[in-house]
Amino acid sequence: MPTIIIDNREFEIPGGVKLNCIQAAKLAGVEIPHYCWHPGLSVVGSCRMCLVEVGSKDAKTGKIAMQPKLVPACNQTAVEGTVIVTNSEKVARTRAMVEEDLLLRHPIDCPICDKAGECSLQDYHFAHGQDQRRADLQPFTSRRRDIGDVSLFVDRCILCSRCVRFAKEISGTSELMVAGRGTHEEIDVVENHPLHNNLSGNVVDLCPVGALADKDFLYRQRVWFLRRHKGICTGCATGCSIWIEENQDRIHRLKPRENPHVNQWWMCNEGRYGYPHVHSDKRIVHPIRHQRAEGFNPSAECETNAAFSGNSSRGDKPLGSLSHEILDWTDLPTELNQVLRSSKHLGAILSPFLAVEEAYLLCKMLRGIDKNAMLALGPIPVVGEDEHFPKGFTVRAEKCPNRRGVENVLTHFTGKIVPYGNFLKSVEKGEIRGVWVAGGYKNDWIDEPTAKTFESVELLIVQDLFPSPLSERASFLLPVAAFVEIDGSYVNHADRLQTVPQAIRPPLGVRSAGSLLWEMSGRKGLYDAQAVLREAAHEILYFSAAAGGVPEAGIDLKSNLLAGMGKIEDSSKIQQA
Amino acid sequence: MLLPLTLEALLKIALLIAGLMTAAAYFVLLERWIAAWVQDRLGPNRVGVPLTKIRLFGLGQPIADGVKFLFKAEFTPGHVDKFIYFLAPMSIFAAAILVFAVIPFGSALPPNIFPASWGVGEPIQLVAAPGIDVGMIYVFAVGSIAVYGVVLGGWASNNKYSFLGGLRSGAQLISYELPLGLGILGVVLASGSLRLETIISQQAQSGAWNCFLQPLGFLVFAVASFAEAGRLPFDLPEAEQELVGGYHTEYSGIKLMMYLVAEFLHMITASFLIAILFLGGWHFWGLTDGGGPDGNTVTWVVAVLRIIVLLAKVMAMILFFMVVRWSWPRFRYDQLMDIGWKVMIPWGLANLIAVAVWVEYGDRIAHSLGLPPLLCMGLCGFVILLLGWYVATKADPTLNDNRPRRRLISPDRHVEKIEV
Amino acid sequence: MNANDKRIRWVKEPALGMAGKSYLLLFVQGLATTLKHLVSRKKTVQSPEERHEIPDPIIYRGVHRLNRDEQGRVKCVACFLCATACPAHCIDIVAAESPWPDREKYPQSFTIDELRCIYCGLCEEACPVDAIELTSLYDLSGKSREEMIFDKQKLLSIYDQTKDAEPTRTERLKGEGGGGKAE
Amino acid sequence: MSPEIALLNNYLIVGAILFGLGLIGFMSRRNMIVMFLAAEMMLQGVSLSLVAWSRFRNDFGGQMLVIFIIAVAACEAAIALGLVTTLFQRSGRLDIADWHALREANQPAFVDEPISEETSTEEPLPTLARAGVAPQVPPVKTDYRPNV
Amino acid sequence: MHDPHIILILTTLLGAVGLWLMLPRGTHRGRSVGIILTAVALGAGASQLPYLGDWLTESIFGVLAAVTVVSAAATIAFRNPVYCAIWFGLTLLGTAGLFLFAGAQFLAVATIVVYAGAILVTFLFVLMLAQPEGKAAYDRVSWEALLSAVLGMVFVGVLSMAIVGVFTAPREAKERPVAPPAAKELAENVLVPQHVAALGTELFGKHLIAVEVAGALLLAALVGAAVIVAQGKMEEKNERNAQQKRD
Repeated sequence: MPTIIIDNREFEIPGGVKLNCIQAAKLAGVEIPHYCWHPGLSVVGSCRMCLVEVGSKDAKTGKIAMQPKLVPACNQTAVEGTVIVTNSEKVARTRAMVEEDLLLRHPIDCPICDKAGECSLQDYHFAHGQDQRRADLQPFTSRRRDIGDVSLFVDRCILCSRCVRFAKEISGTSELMVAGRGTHEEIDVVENHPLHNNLSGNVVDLCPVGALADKDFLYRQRVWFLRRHKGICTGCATGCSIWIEENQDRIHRLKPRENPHVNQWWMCNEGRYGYPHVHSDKRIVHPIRHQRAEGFNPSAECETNAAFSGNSSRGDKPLGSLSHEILDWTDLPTELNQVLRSSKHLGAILSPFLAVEEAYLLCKMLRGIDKNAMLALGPIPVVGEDEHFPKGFTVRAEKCPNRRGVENVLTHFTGKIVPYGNFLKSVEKGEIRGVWVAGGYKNDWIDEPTAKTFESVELLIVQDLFPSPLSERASFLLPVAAFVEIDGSYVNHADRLQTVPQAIRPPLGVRSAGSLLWEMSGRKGLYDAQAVLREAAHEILYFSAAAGGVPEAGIDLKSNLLAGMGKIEDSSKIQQA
Repeated sequence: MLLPLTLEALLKIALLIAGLMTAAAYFVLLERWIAAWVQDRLGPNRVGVPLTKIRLFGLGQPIADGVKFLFKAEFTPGHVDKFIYFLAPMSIFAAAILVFAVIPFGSALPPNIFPASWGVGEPIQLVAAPGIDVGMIYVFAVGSIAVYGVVLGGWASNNKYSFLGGLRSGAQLISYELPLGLGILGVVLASGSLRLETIISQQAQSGAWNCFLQPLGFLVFAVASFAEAGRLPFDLPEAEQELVGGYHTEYSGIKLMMYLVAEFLHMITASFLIAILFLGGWHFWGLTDGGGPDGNTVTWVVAVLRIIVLLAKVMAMILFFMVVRWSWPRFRYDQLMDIGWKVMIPWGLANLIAVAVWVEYGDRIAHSLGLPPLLCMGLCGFVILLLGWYVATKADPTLNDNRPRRRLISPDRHVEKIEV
Repeated sequence: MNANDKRIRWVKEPALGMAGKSYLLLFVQGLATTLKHLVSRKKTVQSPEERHEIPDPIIYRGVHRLNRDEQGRVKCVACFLCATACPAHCIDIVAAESPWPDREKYPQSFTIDELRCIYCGLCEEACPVDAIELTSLYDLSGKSREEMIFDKQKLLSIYDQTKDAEPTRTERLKGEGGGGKAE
Repeated sequence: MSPEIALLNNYLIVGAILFGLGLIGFMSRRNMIVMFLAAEMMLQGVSLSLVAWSRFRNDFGGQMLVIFIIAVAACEAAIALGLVTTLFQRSGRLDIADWHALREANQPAFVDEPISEETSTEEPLPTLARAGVAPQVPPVKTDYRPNV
Repeated sequence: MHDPHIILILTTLLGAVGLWLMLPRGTHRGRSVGIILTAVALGAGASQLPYLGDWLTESIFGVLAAVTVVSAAATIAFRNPVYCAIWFGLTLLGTAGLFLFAGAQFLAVATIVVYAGAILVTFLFVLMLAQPEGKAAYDRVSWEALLSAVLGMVFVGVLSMAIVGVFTAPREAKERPVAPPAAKELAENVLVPQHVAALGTELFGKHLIAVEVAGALLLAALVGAAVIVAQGKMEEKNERNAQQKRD
């Protein structure tokens, strides 16, 4: 445990890790302002904002020798006896000078800059800058240039080169460069080679000022209106930790949340811009009961899908030969319980988009009604191949968040996983009379012929986000909450379980599957996902590590998996949460 | 004989009630005007003849107000004691009206108003119930019924503000009945009768109004009537800052109107009583002398003049009431009680004793001094007033601070003194 | 709060002198003041017929307006600062990329709920480009709540109505000192 | 019968009824103030008889006595009120049965008979629904700066 | 059924039962029956009263007496003590009216001033402060309702029978103690127009010593009441002083 001295205060930093002075000071609760340094990128020390006085203390004599010049803290490793001074007059003056220099050519267009409110330049100027501007400069607006996936406001740039380093080191695509010399230095791309890769959105987060702007978010909201909630990206099996930033139940942007075990500081564009389906007006927003009429031809009814999701008025509304009735949530759990109990030979399809708790509750409930209920995992969406990036960030081809979690729940209840195809065959044979389809897919997941298989089923309960060929054949069509609207846990491809709370409320009329199942299984009070997870952890060996709660970075379930299989593997591979 | 007398009485009652109701309505307007003028505003001046653009300085306002009160939704809050809730405003209103049975609004009319064949030989007394020997005590008795309206209304409303206001006001009214009675007693003692007509004619004969002879009694009576009428600076029953609307917080519509009209009637009663007891009633020097040996034979001119003089005095008192409302701040409740019990009652007693002494020995004292008796009595009265005021000022019972916060200050606490 | 709290400043009431205790002088003073006002000149304005005279329309806080720039376009840059400053949350802005080459951002829609507004003037203070200002129009009324939600069109039209009587702050500053220091 | 005698007769009977009702009230009621009112009612009955006799006898003596009755009633009221207030301050109730401890030594103690609860005809007073337990919400992050 | 005695006995019994039913007994049962019985008894009793010789006099007396008696019965029968007080106020008004009717003007107003204006209001005050919610449990039951009702009504019956017997039985008519006064005599003495003056002369002439004694009684009562009420407060104050000294 090396001891360092920061601002006349002794502080012990953890040993065994190489920390620079910024990180060490942060651990001690002292913030050293910086622009160009980022823990995920290489150090260049170009912004000069983190200049501090550094010295060393002789361990034997106890004498402190300071270096005569100011030193960039980002490039200075903190070792035993390092002395850092951040609050001296000299440091303050330097910081003010750096700020003044940066602001000399910075346009005063904060009112229209999207970064205003979370801008390092703004914050540091208020904290460390000078009160008065000595240069005479009229406010002007920055030049805007389209450089591909993001917009560049050229004059706002302070040339910290984070984006350039990111493109070189993390995405490995090297589209960005610093062009020009001296005061003409600008960030730019080579002609006809725009910034275009699956990680390009990260440069916006990296930019300490408003130079790089997200095209999706541009001018949509001021950042101080946004509230951020912890979330998990459901775009692929990586399960990146994210921040969900919303205002009044409307998501405005997603940002990566630092998680060293999953995504470090990054996320892919696919996930970043993968939320519009939450606010899609095609979503099913009412529980609906279908009365199947004779001579029913669902394909003719496809055109009427929109009517299901829109704000259609309550009450009976005949649609061709199909009549559907909008139900009330109050009586629905009882009614569903009744119809399930009256139906023999139950079966369920659990989509990999379900949270662990929802899957557990559904299995538990169905098995409680029918001991031999057939539980199957829904189709796993796979698109292309895994996309690997130089520093290890991977975008998975498996485009669902919780295959591992649902698989393990199913294994617990059924012993082995029933393949989707086997389930379809059973349905076709008429072995299953009542089917519960717990969907939640973001896109079309079932085609017309497959859906036709289910026509023989007496009772078809479909929970889904969007209308599908199957939903038209459902006796009960139930809406579900999207990933940002639920409390729940997901297990990613590497068996890491992460739990997040609800970020926004679902649309009016929509209840999360968890709360419906909670009520149907006769539990009292409000839906408590943590309680369900605890229960599952006590019951299912795979989840047992989650019994004591899940930390922010998630919890690794691999050890339990191994223990469950009775195998012993190299323990060095097992990461501890 | 019976028919014309009944007719006469009915006519007088009708005249009184109509006059009083109209007066109460227009005094509301007057009150608002004065309130506005004192605050440099104009006051209500819009409502005139309905359905036209004629404004008439806002003289239509009382009619509009009355119509509004009558047609307003009458809301009875839940969980009130319905019977008492309805009874309370009626009782206060009835009491306020009943007082006027013995209050004269002039002296008398010449007898020739009825045909001679009806046999009415006497002059018609301008009072609804002439010849009640206990007149003054009757006023007192009926006035004391008004307490019920306040206390019961406050209790029945099932509202703690109303309840507090009712109790507070009940205590106030009971307390101030004593100085009120003491003020009356002096006058009664001096004039030797409880009849208001006699009290007036006695003042008219001597030409010296009681306010000059018993200034202290006048002061006590005037202050007590302010308190009995619940007017500022003694309007604690409905102190808005503390008790919302006091005992009539929960009342609306016609029941509220009864309360408000009763309040104005009390003010009118008080003005009448002050005018009759202390300001000589219908008497004004050189204007209202009647003919005949006893000065009671009146002509039509004199009769009308007497009515005008009396009403003018009453009007002046009412204006005083209204101006006072905007001049002086409200007393704190403990100060109000202090003034009632520690200042007004001793003053009233002093005045009473002085009058008693004067009635017994006054003539002899005046004779020995060689001064006119009335002048002498008036001088004595003013001396007593000054003396009483000086003693009260010296003793200053109202400065006693009963507020609980005194206990909060620890003895070693440094207390700053504000320089004024 | 404890009575012995050091922060409490106990103040003793001033003692009354003989004149004060006797109340007589005070009564006379009170009556005199009342009577003086009873006969003084009245200050009421007979509203529909007479208009209230606003001494300085610049500092008066009436209905809002959205100013136009030299080319007649809305001056607002949709920075949301007025909406942020607004304590009544009555300003709603939808920003968009501007259709003009010299401007970056502009309000696609700008609505103020005049019924919710408390006319504090903080939006005027917050505006960095002097686009929103409070005029001296005080007697606005409408037949429905919807009517009182003013959109950009209406707010601009208020500017057109009032621009001659009440110059914008920018114009005033120009007129005063020829481009004085903008704050 | 002459009207004067008839009047006397009627007054005496009304007086007797008042007295009797007062008696009943004083004996049966338990609220101290109501008992006091009943006692006053008996005084009223007596006063009525006295006034009637005064008129019948054409003599002020009866009315004199009534004046003194009123005076005594006022004294009685003052003292009774004092007592009632003091007793109320001690027991918190106006119930005379609370003071059965003052009975004579050989008397049995008073046992209050159980009475059935009165069903209120009024609708119940509106009350607020019981509030739930405040949810444990993680503290909202106030800084919007990304982790740099 | 022309014997007034039988009617009076019946009236008494009816009245007793009626009053028993009306008195608070912890239940509402039979209350309306009680009201009807008492009303019947009242009517039967009233039918036995002699005619006053003049319909105006008769009706005025009838109304005043009815108000007095009915409100008196209501005073003891109502459960809510505030209502009892209000009904008693009405009794007082009725009595005052009867006083006025009998020519005792001063007593009428004095009753209202002293009883209604001061005593009753003060009691109402105490009642409202002590039981602001109205009736309490002990107001819903009485002590020995039947016994006291029978006793009281028997007392009333005996009294009225005595009164009726004295003035109706012919044999006793001869032994009538005094002759009723003539109207002229009355007008000169009890019913003089200067009623208050005559009363005052009598009071402060013939009964001066009694007045002084009554005055002394009033003073003593005032002091006594003050002492009784202040006693509790003095104890409190002493305790507080002792506490302060200890501190």
